[in-house]
Amino acid sequence: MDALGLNHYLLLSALLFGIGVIGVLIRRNAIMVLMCLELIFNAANINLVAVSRFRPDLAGQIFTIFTITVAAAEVVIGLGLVIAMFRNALTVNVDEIHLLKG
Amino acid sequence: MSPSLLLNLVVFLPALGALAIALLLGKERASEIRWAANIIVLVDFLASLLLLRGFDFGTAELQYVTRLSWIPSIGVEYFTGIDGISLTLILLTTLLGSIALLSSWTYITSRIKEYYIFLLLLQTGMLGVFISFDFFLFYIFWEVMLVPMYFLIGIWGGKNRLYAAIKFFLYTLAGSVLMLVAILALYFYNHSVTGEWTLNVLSYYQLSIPPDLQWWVFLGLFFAFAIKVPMWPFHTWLPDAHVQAPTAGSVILAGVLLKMGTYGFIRFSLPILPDASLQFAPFIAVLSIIAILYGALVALMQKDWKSLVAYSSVSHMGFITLGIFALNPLGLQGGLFQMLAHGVSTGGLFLIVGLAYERTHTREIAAYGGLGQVMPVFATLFAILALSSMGLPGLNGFIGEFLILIGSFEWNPVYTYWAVWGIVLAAAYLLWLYQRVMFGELKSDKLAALQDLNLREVMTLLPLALLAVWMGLYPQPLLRTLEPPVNAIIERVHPGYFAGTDVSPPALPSADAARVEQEDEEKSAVDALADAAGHARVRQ
Amino acid sequence: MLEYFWLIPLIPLVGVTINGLFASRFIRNENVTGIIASGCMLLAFLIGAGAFVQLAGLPVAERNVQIELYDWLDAGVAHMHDNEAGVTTARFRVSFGFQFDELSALMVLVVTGVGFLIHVYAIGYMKHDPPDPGYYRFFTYMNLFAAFMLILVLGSSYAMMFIGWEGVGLCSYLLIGYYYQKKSAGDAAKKAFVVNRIGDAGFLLGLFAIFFTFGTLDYDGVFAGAAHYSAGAGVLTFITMMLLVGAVGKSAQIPLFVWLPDAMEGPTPVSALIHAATMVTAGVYMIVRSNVLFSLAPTTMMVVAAIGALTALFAASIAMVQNDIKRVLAYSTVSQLGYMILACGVGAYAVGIFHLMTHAFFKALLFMAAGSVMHALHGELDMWKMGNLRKTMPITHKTFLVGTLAIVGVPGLAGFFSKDEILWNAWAGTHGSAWLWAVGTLVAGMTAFYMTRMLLLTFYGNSRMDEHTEQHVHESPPVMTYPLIVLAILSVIGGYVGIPANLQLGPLAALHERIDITRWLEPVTSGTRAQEAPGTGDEEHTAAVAAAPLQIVGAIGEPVTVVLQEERSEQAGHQDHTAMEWTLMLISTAVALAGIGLAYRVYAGGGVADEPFKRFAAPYRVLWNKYWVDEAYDAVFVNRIKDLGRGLWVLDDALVDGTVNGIANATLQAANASVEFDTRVIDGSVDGGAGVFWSGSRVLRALQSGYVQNYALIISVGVFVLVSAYLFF
Amino acid sequence: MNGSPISASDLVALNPEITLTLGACLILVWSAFGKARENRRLFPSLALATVLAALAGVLYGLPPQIAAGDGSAFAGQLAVDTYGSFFAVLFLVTAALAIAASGKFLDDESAHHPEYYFFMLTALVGMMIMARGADLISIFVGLELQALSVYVLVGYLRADRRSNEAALKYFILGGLASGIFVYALSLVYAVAGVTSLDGIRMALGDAEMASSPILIIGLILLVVALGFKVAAVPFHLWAPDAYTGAPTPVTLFISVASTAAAFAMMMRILFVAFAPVTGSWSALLAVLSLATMTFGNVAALSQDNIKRMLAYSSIAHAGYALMGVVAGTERGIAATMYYLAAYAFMNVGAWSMILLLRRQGLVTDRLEDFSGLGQRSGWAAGAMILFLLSLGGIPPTIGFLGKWYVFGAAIDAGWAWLAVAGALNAAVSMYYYLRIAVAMYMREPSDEVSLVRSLPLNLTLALTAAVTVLGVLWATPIVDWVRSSTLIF
Repeated sequence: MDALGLNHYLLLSALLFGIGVIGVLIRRNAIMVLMCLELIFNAANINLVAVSRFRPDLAGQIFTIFTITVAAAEVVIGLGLVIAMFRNALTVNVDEIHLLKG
Repeated sequence: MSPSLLLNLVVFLPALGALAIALLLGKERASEIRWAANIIVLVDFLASLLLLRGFDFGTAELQYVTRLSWIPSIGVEYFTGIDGISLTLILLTTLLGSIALLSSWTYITSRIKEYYIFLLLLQTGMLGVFISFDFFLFYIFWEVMLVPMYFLIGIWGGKNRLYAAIKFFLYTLAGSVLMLVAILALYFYNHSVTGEWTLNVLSYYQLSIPPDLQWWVFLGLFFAFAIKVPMWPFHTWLPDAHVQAPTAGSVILAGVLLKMGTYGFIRFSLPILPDASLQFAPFIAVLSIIAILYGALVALMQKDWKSLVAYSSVSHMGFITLGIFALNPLGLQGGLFQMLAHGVSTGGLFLIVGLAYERTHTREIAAYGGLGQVMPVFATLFAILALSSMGLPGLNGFIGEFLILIGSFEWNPVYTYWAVWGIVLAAAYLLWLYQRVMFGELKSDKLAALQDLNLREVMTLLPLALLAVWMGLYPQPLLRTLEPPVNAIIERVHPGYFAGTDVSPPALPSADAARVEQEDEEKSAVDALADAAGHARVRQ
Repeated sequence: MLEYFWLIPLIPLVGVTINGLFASRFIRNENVTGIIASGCMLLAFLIGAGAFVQLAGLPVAERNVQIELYDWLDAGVAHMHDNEAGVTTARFRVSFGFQFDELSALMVLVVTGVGFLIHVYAIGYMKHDPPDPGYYRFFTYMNLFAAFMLILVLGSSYAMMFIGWEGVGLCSYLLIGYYYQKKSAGDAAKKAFVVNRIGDAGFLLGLFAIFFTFGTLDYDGVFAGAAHYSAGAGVLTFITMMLLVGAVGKSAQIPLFVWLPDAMEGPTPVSALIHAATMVTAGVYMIVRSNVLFSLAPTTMMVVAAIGALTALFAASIAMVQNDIKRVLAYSTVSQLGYMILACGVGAYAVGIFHLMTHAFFKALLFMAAGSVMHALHGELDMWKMGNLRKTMPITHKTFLVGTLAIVGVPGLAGFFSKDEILWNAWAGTHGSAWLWAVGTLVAGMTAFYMTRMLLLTFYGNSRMDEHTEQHVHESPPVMTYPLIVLAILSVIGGYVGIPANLQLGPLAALHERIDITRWLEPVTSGTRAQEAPGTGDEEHTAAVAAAPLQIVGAIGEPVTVVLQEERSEQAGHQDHTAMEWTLMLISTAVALAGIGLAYRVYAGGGVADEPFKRFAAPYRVLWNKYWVDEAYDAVFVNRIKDLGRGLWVLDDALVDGTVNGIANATLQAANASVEFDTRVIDGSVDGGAGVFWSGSRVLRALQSGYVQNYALIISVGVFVLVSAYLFF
Repeated sequence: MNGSPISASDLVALNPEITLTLGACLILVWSAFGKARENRRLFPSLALATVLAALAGVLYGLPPQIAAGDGSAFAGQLAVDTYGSFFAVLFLVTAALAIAASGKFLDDESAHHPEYYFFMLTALVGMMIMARGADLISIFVGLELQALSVYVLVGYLRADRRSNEAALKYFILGGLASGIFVYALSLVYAVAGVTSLDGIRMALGDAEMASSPILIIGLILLVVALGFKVAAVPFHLWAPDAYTGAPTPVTLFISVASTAAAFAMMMRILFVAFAPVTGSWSALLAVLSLATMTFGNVAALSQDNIKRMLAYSSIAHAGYALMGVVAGTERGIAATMYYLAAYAFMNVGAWSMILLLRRQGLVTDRLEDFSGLGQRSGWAAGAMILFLLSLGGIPPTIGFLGKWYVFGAAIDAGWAWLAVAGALNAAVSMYYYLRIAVAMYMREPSDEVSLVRSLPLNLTLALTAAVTVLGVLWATPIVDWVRSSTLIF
């Protein structure tokens, strides 16, 4: 069997992406939802890094660095919001949050 | 004052007046507001009479032209002017406007300031429609009209007013937006042909549009106009709006607003889309005849005085559309004349209803009877207006319907045969109404105690009655005013219609002609001198 | 005088203005009002008479004076329908113009003359105590009617005729409804106008057809154009048929006669003037005026004759059993109008006009005499509540007697001559036949019967009045009786203007040489003048307009046409048929006398207390109920139309509006809550299809569940759909 | 393209963003001093000053200062063009109006903190970079910067549970969208091998690359993400909740500015990078546009909560604006740009009107609060009528001119049916706008509701109202600017 090709990476990231999305859909706990969002971002990262590896081009890696940073910031904000929510609603379950509807 | 300025003044005076009232008069100063508003419209009416001075009745060209660049990048201009058609309609509007205001002197007791402001704005909107020759400008006036009328019905209307108001607004709006799309289609087609971005209606007159596109555009315009007229089966907003609206609202609605639709047909559909007009004509004729008979029959059975008059409007407007789409001079002229006649007579009939309602606070026909004994003046004026509405020779209604019928007969006698029954039915429902309301024993002591019209009320009705007689006995001035533009339109729809007659049809007004005229007006003494100098130089 | 004939229709308008505007407010004197009104009529009559004399002075060819006051309608160019006159385009223009020729002149005299007498009579008749506040209204309307009637007969084009046509209709509406407090009066008025409108609609269509065939509505132009047509042309048949519809409506012929009997709700002078003497004869006038067209449409002529004969018979039969004196007279009028139409139908137009004139005399007389009786009996109309009035009301009785004798056709009186002429032409006329004559003669008998019956029951036998009325019976004041006397005289001598051929012996022949209505009218009725009129109306117009407004347009040229030939040959025929004419005349007279005799046998001898014919239950009931025509019309037309209107109204709400308010209502009813409905109405929410959108709105908002993961799910589904859509399509 | 040193011209090009950032930091630092926090006038004026300074900077950057109206900075990361500056101006003006409108509200909610302005400014920086980014990386960063700041602003009222909920929902869905976005970018990068928009366009020049399924999937995911940002159906679901839950001034700001930013980004990406494959996204967008306006309008019909009503109406307007993008022509771009500008003014006006009303001194967002406004304050009601007419596209208002443009663009590009659908939608939408009019003019006023007194707020209303009308009567400046700004493509 020959070495791993770009497509393998793309496939992997696709799976990761899928897992992330499904996670976002089914996990009740807001924290876990955040985690799944991270998975999605990382799926993108895998693509970017793999591509920039297979066709020498730094842009992908630079992009990745930005993505990671942004993801970190995103988590921070997310946790902050979850905490604020918990203070008021005493729950972190996203399916118990539905004041706003219609 | 330059004549074109006069025209714009006539149009915008009411709006300016409204602004002035809004800024200067507090809502508690009711009587000042009343006086101010009435004086404004009266002045406006007199000013519009001045338009007759120096109007050239022999031509179809635009007159009193104002042409200013507005949004050059998309070719929108402020382009106004009038021909015979617009002139007559403007006079009708200013007259009915002032009468409507006068009629609401005591009728309206609440929120007077807003009321008069809305009425004045409405006035400007309606007048604007008749003078706009830039589609953008036209559409603006066309839509602006809706809003004040919406509030007039919605605030000062009857029990079911909100329903009627919203129905009126949305119904018309739905038509208008389709017209907007049609206008845009024309706009781009014109560009693709001439390469210039313009919404100048006159330059659209010059286009020869491929039939299929004409068909679609006509359809778009048709909905807007047919709903406004209203043609069967788009008429259902009318009875609601009329019955609910305050008297002044009904008067203006019946007198002017309905004419917008037919005006649109005449001004835009026919000259811009001649082929499609010919194509649609039979279809529209059938709708018109349905409207004529349908409206009349339904009117026959109405129990509510006002909705009876409303349905009679449906029937009369059916005559008008029939005349227009007969697409020959007699029919078209008849249609136009009937627009004016209907404005006068039906407007008057709504005033009549209003006066009765103001006294008894009911529109139930059954609640009336024997008014003739206590209100002789009222009875006489009502009789004249009713007769003019049913088209008695010697009164205005007859001229219009007669010309329409003869026009349709030229086109196809079968249509006339059916339409004529509308006249028979008109006699039936109007005379029956008159009998039930005016004849017979006095129903109650309340009726017996009714006062006859006071001077103000007579002043609202008398002009209309006199006009009805005058238009019936001596229609010639109006017909002569209408004929040149009518002939121009017919020549456009039926090229060569006038071949072999002593009539040489005038051409439709052309954009360039208007532009030239404009330049002439603007040419100042200085330029003249400069030219002279130039010539001098050439000579030596 | 002749130059000023156009004043004739305008003078009554002066009366209208004065009485209409000032009488009730400022004059406040019934006599003055009455005198003003009658004065206008008298003045009009004098001018008319003067003009008539001058006209007679002119040579035959020039006896057509025209004048155009102003251009009334000058609309635009129209394309003609294909026609044999070869007119392709024409400008539609109608000038407000009048025409004074033999026919118009005669009609003017009848209208103004009889009109004047009736006005005078009305001065007395309409006086009540307490004074009727509508008194001024009455005379205003009367003058207005006269004005329109004169426009009708003087107009120089069909359009002008139509103005008068509808105008008189209006006036009859106003006058029938004069006692508007009475519901029956209002109904009758409405009925009269609407039925007339049906006729007018036909007239209009005919008008249009005329214009698009001849390119003008002026009589001269039209008749000149007609010369291009040979008899039986389809378009002419159509035109004349349509005109006939108008005439049928106006002259109360089958099937549109129903309004006339009801019209008796109006004051008696109105019945006399409008519904006996003048307006109802407008149809006859119209046919005679258009004789050129009718003569070219044999089919129509047949129909005209048939309608005339049938109506005469039909109405007469009804009249035989009615008890209300005015109704009897009404049906008698219908029947007599049938005679006139019959005359026109057989091509004897002049005779039609002749009978129109004599009928105007004696029928007006009869009505006014009846009115005088009512006046004395406090409005009693049932002849079974009268009797033996000849003592108390001698003048009324005598005049009524004269009128009766005149109408039943006792030799020597007006009715005899005109009716006999009709019967003769029904037999021998261009379109005549034995049947028409037979019917006519039968009708003569019936007429004699019901008139005698009325005479006997009213003035002879013993009184069947109650005490109270009996004491107050009195002869009417002179202002009412003098007109009766005048008319009575006219009813006697009126006939001698048209002496039948077979009686032209001795002094009568001499008289005939001097005066003969047929000869007088011949230029019109033979269509001779029409052929002389120059070209189509158009050119003539331009001529007339170019000249001074009061220019007189005469007629010139030499008379030769097909139509004329026919007439001529017919006159030739006259001489040969003298013998036959004698026999027919004797037969008809005999029949009339038989009718009188029968009536005398049944009703004379005083003792009659009740209608003896009730024995023949079935036929009596049929006639008594006037063949149930009104009921039938109500059932078949009126109510159906009302139902239709009601139905459409429902439809309007349910269907047309329904498609608009569409599923709105549906959903609302389903969701039933009427409360909710109101709130929505108040929210102004029930509106064009709003219901649809409204419910749709609810559905869409359900998507917005508030659960963030549902949102995410929807998004993902959206993604999936889009991707798969792209990959697989 | 890598490693070129930062030149002075880069900094000049970036000056508005720099100004904003400095202003933001200044506010943050200054607020650290206890006393300053108490000062209510200070921070709003500071923020306003910053915004105006940035505005000056942008306007300075306009042609003819920029040669040829098109340049780039930071090695092609940022585009320097009139297109970008148009949107920059749009954001800044909106921000200025929002700041003017919000002060009083925050006071009454006793939540007047400097951080509010800080996040507003950072969000602004993000938006401006979204509008000017010429490279996937910078665009992504700008997007995230804007998004994260907005999350915070939405959840700004910490004590209010609805505010928290709105923020959290917005955050989760927004995070998901960002994830999809960046994943899509990665796929595009995988095919094109470059991140600069121009590079991608060149790469897509050859057919087989343009038609590769990976690119297509990437493109679709991209459209989805963009659709989410502009709240296009069916990716709009965050909008109603976020707009309703967020503090009204924030809604006012994001419903206009964020949407505009998203459109700016979308158009630049689609028209620059994916111009070669127009066929594969215009139809897609057409469907989205139709769905969006129809859904938005229909859902708004039955709302009694005015904030939700306006939220749905915002969605509908996104649908109209999309029509211009669908058209794909220069005229289309101009149309969308003008529409967004018009939308900014009328929508800011409408939302400020909600800020104007308080029921018993408390925040309120119910339809009946508008009852009888016509009698209480004719001017306020009149202004509201103007905004409503403009939103409904009735002349003479900028809203009408906007619709005129987008419909025109659609017809011009052969999307007549879309134009008809849009027109009918406009009619439908008028129905719920009229419900507000009905409340204002045909209901009796209730004493519970009162109008707040705030000069800045009234100025905002007056300004927006004036523009709403004058934008048509004196339309030429904006129109010409818009047309000249589309020259980049």
